[in-house]
Amino acid sequence: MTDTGRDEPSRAERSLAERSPAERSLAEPVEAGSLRQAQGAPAVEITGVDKVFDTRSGDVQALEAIDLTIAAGEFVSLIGPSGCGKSTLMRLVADLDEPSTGTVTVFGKTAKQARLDQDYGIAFQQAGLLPWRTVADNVALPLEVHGVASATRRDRVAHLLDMVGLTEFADRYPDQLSGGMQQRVAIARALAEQPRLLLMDEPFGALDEMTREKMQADLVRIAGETGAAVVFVTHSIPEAVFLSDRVVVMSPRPGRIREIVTMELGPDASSGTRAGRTEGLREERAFFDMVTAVREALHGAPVAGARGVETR
Amino acid sequence: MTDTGRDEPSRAERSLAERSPAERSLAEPVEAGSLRQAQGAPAVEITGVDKVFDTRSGDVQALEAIDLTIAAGEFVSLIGPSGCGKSTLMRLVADLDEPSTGTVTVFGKTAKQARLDQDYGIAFQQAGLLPWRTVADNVALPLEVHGVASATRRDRVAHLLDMVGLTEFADRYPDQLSGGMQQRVAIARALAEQPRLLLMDEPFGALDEMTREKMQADLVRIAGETGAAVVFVTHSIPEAVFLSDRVVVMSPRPGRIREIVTMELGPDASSGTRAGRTEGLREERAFFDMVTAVREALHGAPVAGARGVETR
Amino acid sequence: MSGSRSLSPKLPEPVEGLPEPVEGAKAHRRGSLRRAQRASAVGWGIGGILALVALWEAYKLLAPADGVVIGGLRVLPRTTDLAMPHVWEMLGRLAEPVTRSPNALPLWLVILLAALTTLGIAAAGWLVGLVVGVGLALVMQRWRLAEWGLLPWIILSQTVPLIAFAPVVKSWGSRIEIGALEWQDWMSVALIASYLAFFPIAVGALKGLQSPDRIHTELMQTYAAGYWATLWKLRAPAAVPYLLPALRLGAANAVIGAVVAEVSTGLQGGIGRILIQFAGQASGDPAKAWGPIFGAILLGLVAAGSVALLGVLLKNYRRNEETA
Amino acid sequence: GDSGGDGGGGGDAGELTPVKLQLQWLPQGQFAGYFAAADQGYFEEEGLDVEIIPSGGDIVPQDALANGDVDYAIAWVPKVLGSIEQGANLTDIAQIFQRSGTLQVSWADSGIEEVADFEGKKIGSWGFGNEWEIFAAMAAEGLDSTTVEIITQDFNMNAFLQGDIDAAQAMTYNEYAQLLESVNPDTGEQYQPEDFNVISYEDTEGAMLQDAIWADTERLESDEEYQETTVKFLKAVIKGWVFAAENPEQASEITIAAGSGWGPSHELWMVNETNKLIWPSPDGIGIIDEAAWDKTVAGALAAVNESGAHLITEEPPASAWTNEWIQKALDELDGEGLDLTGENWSPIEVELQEGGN
Amino acid sequence: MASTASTTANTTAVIGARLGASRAARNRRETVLRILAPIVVGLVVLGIWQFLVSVVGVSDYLLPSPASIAEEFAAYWPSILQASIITGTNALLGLVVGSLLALVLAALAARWRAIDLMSAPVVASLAVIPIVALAPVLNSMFGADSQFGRQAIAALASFVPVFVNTLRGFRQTAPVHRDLMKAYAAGSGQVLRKLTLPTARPFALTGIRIASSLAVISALVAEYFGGPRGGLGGLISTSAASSAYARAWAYVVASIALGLLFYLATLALERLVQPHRAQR
Ligand SMILES: Nc1ncnc2c1ncn2[C@@H]1O[C@H](COP(=O)(O)OP(=O)(O)OP(=O)(O)O)[C@@H](O)[C@H]1O
Ligand SMILES: Nc1ncnc2c1ncn2[C@@H]1O[C@H](COP(=O)(O)OP(=O)(O)OP(=O)(O)O)[C@@H](O)[C@H]1O
Ligand SMILES: Cc1ncc(C[n+]2csc(CCO)c2C)c(N)n1
Ligand SMILES: [Mg+2]
Ligand SMILES: [Mg+2]
Repeated sequence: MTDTGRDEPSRAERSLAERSPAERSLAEPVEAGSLRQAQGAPAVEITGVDKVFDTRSGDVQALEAIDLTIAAGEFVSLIGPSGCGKSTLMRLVADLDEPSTGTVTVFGKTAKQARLDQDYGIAFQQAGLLPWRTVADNVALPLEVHGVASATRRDRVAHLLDMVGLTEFADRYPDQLSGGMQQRVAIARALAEQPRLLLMDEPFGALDEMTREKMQADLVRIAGETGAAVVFVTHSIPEAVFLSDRVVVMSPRPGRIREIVTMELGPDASSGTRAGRTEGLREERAFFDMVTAVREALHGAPVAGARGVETR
Repeated sequence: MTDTGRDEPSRAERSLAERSPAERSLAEPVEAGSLRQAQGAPAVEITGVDKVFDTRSGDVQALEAIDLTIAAGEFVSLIGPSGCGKSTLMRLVADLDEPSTGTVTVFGKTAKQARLDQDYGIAFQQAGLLPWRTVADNVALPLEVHGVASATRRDRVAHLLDMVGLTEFADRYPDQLSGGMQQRVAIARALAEQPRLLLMDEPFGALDEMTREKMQADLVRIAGETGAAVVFVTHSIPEAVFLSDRVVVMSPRPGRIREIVTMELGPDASSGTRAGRTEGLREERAFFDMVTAVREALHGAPVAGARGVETR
Repeated sequence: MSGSRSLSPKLPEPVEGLPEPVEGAKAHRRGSLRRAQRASAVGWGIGGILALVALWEAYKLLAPADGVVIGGLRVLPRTTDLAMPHVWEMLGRLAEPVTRSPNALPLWLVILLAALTTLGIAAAGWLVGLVVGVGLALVMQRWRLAEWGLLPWIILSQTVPLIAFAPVVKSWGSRIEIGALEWQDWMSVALIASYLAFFPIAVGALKGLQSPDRIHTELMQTYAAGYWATLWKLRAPAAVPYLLPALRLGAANAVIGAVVAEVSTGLQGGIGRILIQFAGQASGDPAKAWGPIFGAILLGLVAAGSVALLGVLLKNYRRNEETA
Repeated sequence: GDSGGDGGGGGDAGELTPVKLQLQWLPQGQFAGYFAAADQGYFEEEGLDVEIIPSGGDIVPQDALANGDVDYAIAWVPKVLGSIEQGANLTDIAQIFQRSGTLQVSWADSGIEEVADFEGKKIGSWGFGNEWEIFAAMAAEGLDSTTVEIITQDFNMNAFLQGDIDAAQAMTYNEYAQLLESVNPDTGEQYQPEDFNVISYEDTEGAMLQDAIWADTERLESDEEYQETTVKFLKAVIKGWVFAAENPEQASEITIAAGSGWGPSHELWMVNETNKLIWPSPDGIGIIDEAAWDKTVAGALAAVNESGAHLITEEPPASAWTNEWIQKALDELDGEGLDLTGENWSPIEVELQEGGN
Repeated sequence: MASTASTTANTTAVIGARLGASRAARNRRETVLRILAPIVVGLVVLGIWQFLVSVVGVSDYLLPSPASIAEEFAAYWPSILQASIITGTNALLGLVVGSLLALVLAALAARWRAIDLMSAPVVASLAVIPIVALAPVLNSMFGADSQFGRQAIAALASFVPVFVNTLRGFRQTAPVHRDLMKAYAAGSGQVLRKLTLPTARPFALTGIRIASSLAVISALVAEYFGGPRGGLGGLISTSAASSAYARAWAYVVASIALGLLFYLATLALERLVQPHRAQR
């Protein structure tokens, strides 16, 4: 279904091919041909994926007919009600689970090969730090597992901790940190190997609004700097809007993609550089419009005009 | 810094004295007299309260010079960065902790007396249900503790469960419920004794956006129906704006009241009835304006035109 | 792509963990699946015992009579009939009469009767241990100073060899006469059994009573609930998941304590008595001595198992225990 | 202990004087006389309601008596001498066993033929005070307790049969029989007496007086009722032992009924061997032979165990024994046609069955 | 405004200082009470005991006074020390061997469900065998002339809690951590070293701590039922059999001290192996 370019295409470029009907109505007409870009494989390519869990109380169809392509360097958020299969989808990409039908490829390889090749970094909804390791040792874990020399490791960890603002806490243990700090350690750990693909499952769930906004800005910056593609699961519409190139809206039971909303955020944003995502954006008109667009996609229909003012 | 009145002044009355510049510019002139409510003591009156925690690593000044009066029937949200003392303030009102200096009165009595008299209901951030009790028994707990006759209890619980839409789940156990359902049970429990004051500490934190919005609407309705005053702690600006008559914005370390923003939400809302808070409101212009006003109050100054990350 | 499922105005309920409705056939299949799983667990368990039996016999067959001695230390046992009778001889002996006396009962019956006697004594000891243990736990939960003062001694108490004070207990007991109740020797045994039983119960109950989250104790505080209401509505139910394993351990300990105390005080009629009596006959009749040993094990398993049954009754109080 | 009729006898229990007798081990033929006295109604005839209390591993009979838990106790003289030195106030009122029944058994080919051969060997003992005869005998040979390795025996003779112990302690009436009831794996038949060297402590300087009836010294001096009860009690006991001497089979059955777990052959052996320790008793059953007493005291004074503890360090008080009451009992029984010295008694032949069952 | 702020700050500082002092005082008081309370309880009990025996005149025959126990303790100190070494060595060997076996078997049972299921009835049985039953059997099997039987009993007694706790520990690896290791494509050895063992460690240590007291008491009680003499258990019984109760209690005191020593040693081991214990 999606036919995202091989490289980071501008939002405008991708808009027609990918958008849902609702979204399309917002889009300006663009030349279809300009979308194709002949470069390396997309970061993630999901084709015809179903996932059925066989539980004690019966089968659960967690995902149905999922098709999704994420370009290298692209930032895609998954949003949808609880239980719609966001985490499941991400776990399929990470090869922590296997699709019941369909295929998942990551950078053109099987998901398993990508995992073995360490092509992605992952951060779970819970921080998932090892309680017996210090902050620094937690961040170093993936490097240790992959046999990175200890001096290199030390430098890298110091750099990462600096980035997430936890240098002073390097020798603390996870239980001595606040939830938000733990999340930041988990993010530093996910970034440790500078992956080309970042998988993040509600990583900011435990943060207060301000820290969250700071982390969002940091994430945008880091992803921009490293050129990593990001698959980002969230419950927060403003967060999805603020961060993403595209927002994938899912519907529950069975989990399907209801719509894919491409973000159109003013002159800066439309240029495709992530630098455009600064704090001021949150108070721009376009931001609220995109929030509303995603909200409507999520609710399944335009919010009725009877209530309140249509802002579109 | 704030100079909240000792008694419940109308929003309009207080507006000039308290409001931030941003807020002031939004306020429409309202007839002062029309809002006056000649009723008994205010629901909560906090005067000159400081709270210092004496921790292993030194003293923490959690609250400083807090003055706040909440009228009977008023809906007040507390918002502020993590650790600014919102929960602490609420705990002082609930008499779960004592102020280091200053006084807290609830309906004209000491906080302790109010607790003994069961003048308030409380819901914590976590649902805090007893896992060995069914949904119905959890809701009945406060009634049981206070020796309400079992027939009365049954009726009341049935009514409450109906109100939160969980009648079918009366005999389920908490672990058989989703997080959102658990939260609703906790809210039903908080309402069980029809308190004149509801204390809610981030009660919707665990909910996904959609469930959260539904619960917000329910809470507005219920508080309106029972005429209860509500003190509501949240991290979400839209939530605070949607729910409140006034939003108390706090600054951290030491926790102080930075500003009190009175909500002005279109013709319906300004009439003072909560019925005006419907889903449509979220997409009104005035709503976004109030969100921006609170955001600015939270960030301490009008958000600068210059981009960059707010780190405070 | 969108709207295969129309969104009702009501929100979709996230009801994970709820048993979802399944068709009868499927439910049936799953039910029998679980039953099959349980059966296979039992099967494996029996397999484990059979493996032990096979190991016993194979070792007896293959190893030298004097065992395996390395550097003067015998690291593997002797295989003589005195040390390791054949399994079939141990089992076969159970069916034979206990002695050649004309009216002798079969060995298994003697063991069963003795085991029942001991079970009764152990149950009494367990009850005393329950009362004392829970009482101590309540006191320690109520007053922290009591916890600090008592808990170290409660832990130390278990390093006192209980046979050291068996005579004291029996002697002091024999002087007690409260109204119609005259102290019986079995009561001394029960009391000693309770000494072993109370320990895990006190520790477990204390942990359990202290287990409620702050959110729950504060909830009770907001209800202005007093000590007893909090105890009854919150602490006691919260203690159940901690108390149950403690009670199970207590039951096993009560049986061990009762058996040792029977030996120690010379009480007649219980399994401890025939344990030493038949051990005394083991030179001439090695298989016979194993009967009461199996009896004692069975007794302990039954005692612990009955308490586990108690856990089934209280299953609603252990909802957040893992099923593992 | 449902032997001897417990106190709940309803109406007639009121007329009977309740008496508690503490044994020093489980019910077995060693105590056949007491069980016979109960079974044959001799105690009742004397107006007594006697409760016979067996003992377990850790109940020390003389301590139960010293604490006032019971009225009389059966115990070995050397053990009680130790207790007396620790402050117990007890009197030996009847020396039922005239001889020591303790043996030290070794394999026939072991070369251990006398106490002097113990040196450097592994010597078994049950502990619990049963080791003093060994130490006393060794002391008489000039050996101290550190020249041997003392191994605590458990309830059976396996340690000896399997060679862990060079010479095992055995009572003639019990453990020695256990050996003869065991199957010799080489022959497939029961062991024979020829397979063993047997040293009897009775033949050594270590011999000590064993089963005696002990009473509370103070009560004996001041409590007339107790004095009367004592005589009645001793009379019934004597009759019981006389019964056992004359009817060993019946006595053995009574003991089995009283809760001994042994089979008939072993029980009969035990009664018969016990009788050998009692009879003949030239001065009358229970009369304490002063020479034997003095020999026991001398042995007790000489014995030092491996932790350096002495059993006793000074002579026991004169109150430690008296023939006054047993003599009275014997006198009162005189003329009832009972053989009180066992002059006509002779042991029977008992064939031990395999396994002791 | 500025002056108000500084006044507030001053007040805060003053209040803070006062509260700070009070907290430090509270802390100190708590530490002192924690140490003092058990000592006071012990002394009170001893006092009452001594009072009953020496003033009220309860017979000190079976229950000697603390003073006479102390006297005997001093008089038999060399023998007590030697006996403690014998029993302590048995207990230590049993504890070490039993714990090691339990750790290995728990690892196997965690890895192969069949082993877990097959060992379940055997372990459950081991947990309920009284030492009285086991001792004569082990003496027959391994010889009554060696300390092996006692060591084996201490080992079996230690085995059960260590096995049960460790097995539980091996099962505690959080799904999120397992996912993490899988995401890192970590090999099974790495998973074992980096995740499974550290997760199980606190559970194993708890098991060993429970086992430490059990090992001592079991090694000691086993001496009652045969084997070489010279340990604390044998001397307690010998002393009691000759009515030397003060001496018996002196040996009992030594056995309590030995149990305490083992307990504290395992606590220290826990600190050593696990310097940081996460609060849960
Ligand atoms: N291992 C599993 N076994 C059985 N069912 C599962 C499993 N994992 C997920 N499910 C089911 O699959 C569906 C999708 O779950 P998933 O965790 O992907 O939802 P989600 O969108 O991440 O929800 P949330 O926002 O609450 O995290 C749910 O109905 C869930 O119950
Ligand atoms: N019991 C306590 N002991 C010591 N310090 C405390 C205690 N409770 C709160 N604090 C401190 O007081 C300050 C205010 O805490 P509080 O929990 O009220 O913050 P909050 O605004 O509710 O934060 P959040 O949004 O994270 O819930 C924090 O710095 C906190 O560390
Ligand atoms: C625990 C214990 N075990 C064995 C014996 C040995 N035993 C059996 S009969 C007998 C003769 C004395 O009556 C002896 C010494 C004991 N006394 N206590
Ligand atoms: Mg999820
Ligand atoms: Mg809070």
